[in-house]
Amino acid sequence: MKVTLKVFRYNPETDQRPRYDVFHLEAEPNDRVLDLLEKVKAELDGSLSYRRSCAHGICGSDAMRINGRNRLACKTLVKDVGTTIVVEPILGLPVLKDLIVDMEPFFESYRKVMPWFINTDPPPEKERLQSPEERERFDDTTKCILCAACTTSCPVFWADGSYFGPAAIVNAHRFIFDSRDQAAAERLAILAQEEGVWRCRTSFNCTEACPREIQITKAIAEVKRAILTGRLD
Amino acid sequence: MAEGKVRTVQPVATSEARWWLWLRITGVLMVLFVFPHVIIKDVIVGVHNIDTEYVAQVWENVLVRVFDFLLLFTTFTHGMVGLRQVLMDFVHSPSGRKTTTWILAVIWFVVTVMGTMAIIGGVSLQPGA
Amino acid sequence: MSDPKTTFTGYARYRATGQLAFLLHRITGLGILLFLLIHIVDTSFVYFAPELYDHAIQIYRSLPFMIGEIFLVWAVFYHGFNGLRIIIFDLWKPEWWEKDIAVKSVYWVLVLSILAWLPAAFIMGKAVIENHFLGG
Amino acid sequence: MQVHTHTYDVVVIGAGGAGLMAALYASKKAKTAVISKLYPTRSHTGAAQGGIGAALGNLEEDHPEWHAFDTAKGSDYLGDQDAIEFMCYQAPEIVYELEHMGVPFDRTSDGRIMQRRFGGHTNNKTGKPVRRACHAADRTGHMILQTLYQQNLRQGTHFFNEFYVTDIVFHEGRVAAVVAYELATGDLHVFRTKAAIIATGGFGQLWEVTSNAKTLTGDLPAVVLRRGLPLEDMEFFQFHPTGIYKLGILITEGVRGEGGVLINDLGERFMDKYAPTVKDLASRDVVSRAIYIEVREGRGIGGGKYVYLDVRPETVNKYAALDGRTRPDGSPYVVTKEELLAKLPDIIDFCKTYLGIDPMEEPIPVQPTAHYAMGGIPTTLKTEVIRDEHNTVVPGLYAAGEVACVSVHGANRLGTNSLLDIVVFGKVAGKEAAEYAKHADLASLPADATDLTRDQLERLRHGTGGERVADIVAEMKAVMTEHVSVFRTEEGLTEALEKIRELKERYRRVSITDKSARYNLELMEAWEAGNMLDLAEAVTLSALNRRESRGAHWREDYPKRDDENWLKHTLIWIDEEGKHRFAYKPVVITKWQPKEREY
Ligand SMILES: Cc1cc2nc3c(=O)[nH]c(=O)nc-3n(C[C@H](O)[C@H](O)[C@H](O)COP(=O)(O)OP(=O)(O)OC[C@H]3O[C@@H](n4cnc5c(N)ncnc54)[C@H](O)[C@@H]3O)c2cc1C
Ligand code: HEM
Ligand code: SF4
Ligand code: F3S
Ligand code: FES
Repeated sequence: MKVTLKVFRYNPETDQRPRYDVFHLEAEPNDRVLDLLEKVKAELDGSLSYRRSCAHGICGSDAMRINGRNRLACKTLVKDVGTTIVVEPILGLPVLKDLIVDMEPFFESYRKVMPWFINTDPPPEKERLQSPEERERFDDTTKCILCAACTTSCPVFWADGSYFGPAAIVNAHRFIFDSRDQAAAERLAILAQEEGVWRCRTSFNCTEACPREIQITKAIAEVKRAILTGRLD
Repeated sequence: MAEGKVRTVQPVATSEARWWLWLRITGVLMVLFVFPHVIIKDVIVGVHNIDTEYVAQVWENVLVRVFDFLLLFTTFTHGMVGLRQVLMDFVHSPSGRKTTTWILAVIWFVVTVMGTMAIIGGVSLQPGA
Repeated sequence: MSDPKTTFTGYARYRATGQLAFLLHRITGLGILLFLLIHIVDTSFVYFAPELYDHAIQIYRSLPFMIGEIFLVWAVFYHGFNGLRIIIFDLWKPEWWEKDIAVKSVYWVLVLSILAWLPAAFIMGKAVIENHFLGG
Repeated sequence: MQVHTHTYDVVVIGAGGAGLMAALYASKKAKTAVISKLYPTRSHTGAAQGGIGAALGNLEEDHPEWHAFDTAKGSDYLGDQDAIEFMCYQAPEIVYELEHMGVPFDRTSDGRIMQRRFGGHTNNKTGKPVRRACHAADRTGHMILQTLYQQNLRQGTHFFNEFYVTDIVFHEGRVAAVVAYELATGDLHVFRTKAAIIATGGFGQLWEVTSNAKTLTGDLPAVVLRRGLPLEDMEFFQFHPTGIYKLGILITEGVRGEGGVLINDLGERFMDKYAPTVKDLASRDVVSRAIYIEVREGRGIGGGKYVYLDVRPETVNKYAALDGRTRPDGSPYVVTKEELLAKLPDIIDFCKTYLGIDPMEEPIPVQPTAHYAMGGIPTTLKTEVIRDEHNTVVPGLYAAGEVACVSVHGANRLGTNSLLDIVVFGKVAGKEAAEYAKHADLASLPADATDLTRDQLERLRHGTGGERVADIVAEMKAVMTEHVSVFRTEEGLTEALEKIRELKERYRRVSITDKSARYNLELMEAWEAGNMLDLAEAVTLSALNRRESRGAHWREDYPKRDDENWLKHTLIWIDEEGKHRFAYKPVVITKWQPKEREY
């Protein structure tokens, strides 16, 4: 089938302002949008720039706006988006070149929620015990690949770049509800601040965008509840 | 594995949390006031049947005045807190946020007091008296 | 890059169901607030300046205002129902913030608000016609 | 190109599991920088699904010694047994260490780390599969990678992300500096350092169908080769039996561990024939060859190039009953759909996304996929890189993880042993390098430190020959897939070699369109292509050289293992003119004399 691929282009070294390039390609319904970009890069315009690595949705490199919605290019098939495909960079982070955005503000928020396991008791000789139910409690939020699809789909984040954003909250949630971790109180205190969970207006774009199908808004709601009640169940 | 015991921490109360909760508390309360008010005034009675006389007549019942006060208080507080939430998305500096909050508070106060005075004072027949 | 331009680009061009609910909630909330502000002030005229009150009511009786009022009623219904949805999910049922349920609930609220509004719109529409076109 | 200079005690190249583990240990004692061409969490360690091997014995009897034997046997006796024993005896401790760092392993009902079966791991008394793979759903690698990155953040390790290491500079045989290209600016950075640890993973991109990321192009092995150092055992590259048809995306062995079976066009479970005891859980080389033979003999599905992997609950239960498989408590093994869904969520998601099929309702079309480099940069047991067959070390240079060859995997790696390898030897590398840096001084920096990199990049940037990188890479992949994969012959390999050399020639005439400094990915991809060509040549030459069949290296013209002549490691050097040289290193044998492998 024939597809029309319209791609956002911007090279700060040569362009005054962004433009859209249009490519007409032959594609299979099962092709990934990433395959189309690779084809353009290989055959039509080598200067098209975007990040990618694993090509099967597990590294989180290629989050972009495809037909107006954040997705991973490697996890989106042509048949799912139709024959006219518009590809643009994710919103809310500075565009550096074509589809490449500056990820630093995103990782900065991530680092702020202490996304690391903390347990200061001397470790036992073997594993710390945890029941399957306790393990299941935070399973969903362990799936995050830090692709930023969620945070850059969030209307609050577009307006307020200092809002920690859903990805940071998801990663805090992963530790707050881990029965082995001891720093839940500190993390909740951080998230209770001005740019924390209370900025979330349950807009839900994040959950719809997450390529790992993490129930992000639910996780945020659980964190809100934990802050108000102090209960970590 | 701590069988059956819920892990707990000290709850953290911040002002942002209180704004958030307040929107929800007033939200629930307003259901009692806003829907009846809108349905009665806008739908059943209609603007063509409302004038000073009508107001004077319904306010003869003190309960209506109490109702209207609660209506005024909950909706306007809710609305102003809501507006603050919206503005906080766009105003980022700590000083800007503080100023915005204060301006809203002043508007809130003035308007609420005006409304309350009207409800208490009722329809005055001598203008300005 | 968080700035008003990005934000409004996002509001206008991003495609998602949740955002639809969010935008409608925000617009209706602000719309109602604007009306409420005016409404409190003009109602207080009954005490401060009764003659102005009747003048204000006169304005409300004009055609554009009456039509606007019909939409205002929808806005209240929508904002109220959606607000209740948010409150219930947030305070009692966080587990309903799950993709299937939450996305469906957005549509439910839309449908409900329209259903509740239709009879009201009908009655108010009738008033518009009677007062403006039939010269009642 | 502007040049920036930095000074460190230890520089870690690569931020996958191996690099991050090394960094965690090195940065405790020495001023350490981690340079990675990807953001750390995007490293391919995150793709590892099935589990990490350790004889914890949480569900049934198991011993590190059994693990070591299985590994030695799996390696077709080419693995160095001192290294194998070291790794397998370290395994339980390091898995506990990971758990203490926060890795959320799945749990048994009594709260301990959950384990599952995996190909080649057996109870040495009965020969039956044993539960040895510790797992976190089917995203074990993801969890390990995230946890290690997080612990590094906690510790304040210095990261240089999206920096491509293009060269290592030596002074009088010692490491003097690491040269890197910064993607964001196009600037060059010279990291003067006492020690460097190479941890850049594999190079599966040499083949068309691969489970490896597009960025796994073997840059550092190529750099090392260019700097006159040898590579070891390059002929041994593992093809994983179950990649999604055409895409190569991996379907973990865990699927067969949970009871999935391979089925041919006749509806037969054909692994019965090839490995009567462990059947579908035979080691990877055996299963990949079995699939190739089925396909070649016309029993691929519909005569095509693939077979089915069937994990529908009915099928699993049917064959589990036939095999007399039981649960740890002795009850018969019966699975439900829900159980499988919980254990294999990502796999099911892959199938739905890319094939549009639900593996609970339909079988999955699979074919072997290029997966893992057993060979690589030769090191000692202490991860020191060596320059010759006498184990002469290169002072200050270390390598760990998939890029290195210690060698624990020999001719064929067992599943779950790579995650183990990267953390065990990553840790050793981190400690050793920091220790070395404590006593060493900074080597002086040669004046021409950035020359080679500049040369390469400028040539590519200004090339006018009109050759397209994408064409060259595509042709290389095609010939590697055709002749240098599961089955090999003298004829095919020779043809491949000629083709690769022709491509190398054409590569000199490459031109690119993007001339900008910032985020010039076209330039870097062209540079990576050069590395792949060098490695393709090394792999093909090594494969041509080894006239026997062993593990993953199967020569149809020499179908027997030949311990007399070939129980040894290959080292290959290729010089600037493309002339190559081989030398050999004996295999270390401690306990287990080579035997015929049976599963
Ligand atoms: C799909 C899949 C499933 C697997 N499943 C399992 C399993 O279940 N169990 C198991 O034990 N093993 C498994 N493996 C194997 C195992 O995951 C890998 O061998 C292992 O993760 C390699 O780790 P590493 O740290 O050596 O390299 P990687 O994780 O690949 O990291 C390489 C790093 O090097 C960096 N790098 C590369 N080139 C450069 C350069 N030029 N300059 C700077 N940085 C550079 C990259 O940015 C990256 O950070 C699997 C592999 C795959 C592909
Ligand atoms: C009928 C009952 C009402 C209910 C149940 C209700 C509920 C809510 C809730 C729960 C929120 C918070 C949304 C969030 O945090 O995500 C909210 C926000 C808001 N409400 Fe209401 N509300 C009601 C009536 C009103 C009225 C009458 C006004 C106008 C005066 C109003 C104005 C606003 C505004 C401006 C916001 C902020 C919107 C935003 O942040 O985008 N609401 N409402
Ligand atoms: S939560 Fe989902 S969308 Fe957000 S960064 Fe993680 S994987 Fe991406
Ligand atoms: S999109 Fe944003 S507003 Fe909340 S629910 Fe998600 S974080
Ligand atoms: S390329 Fe890795 S997620 Fe798409």
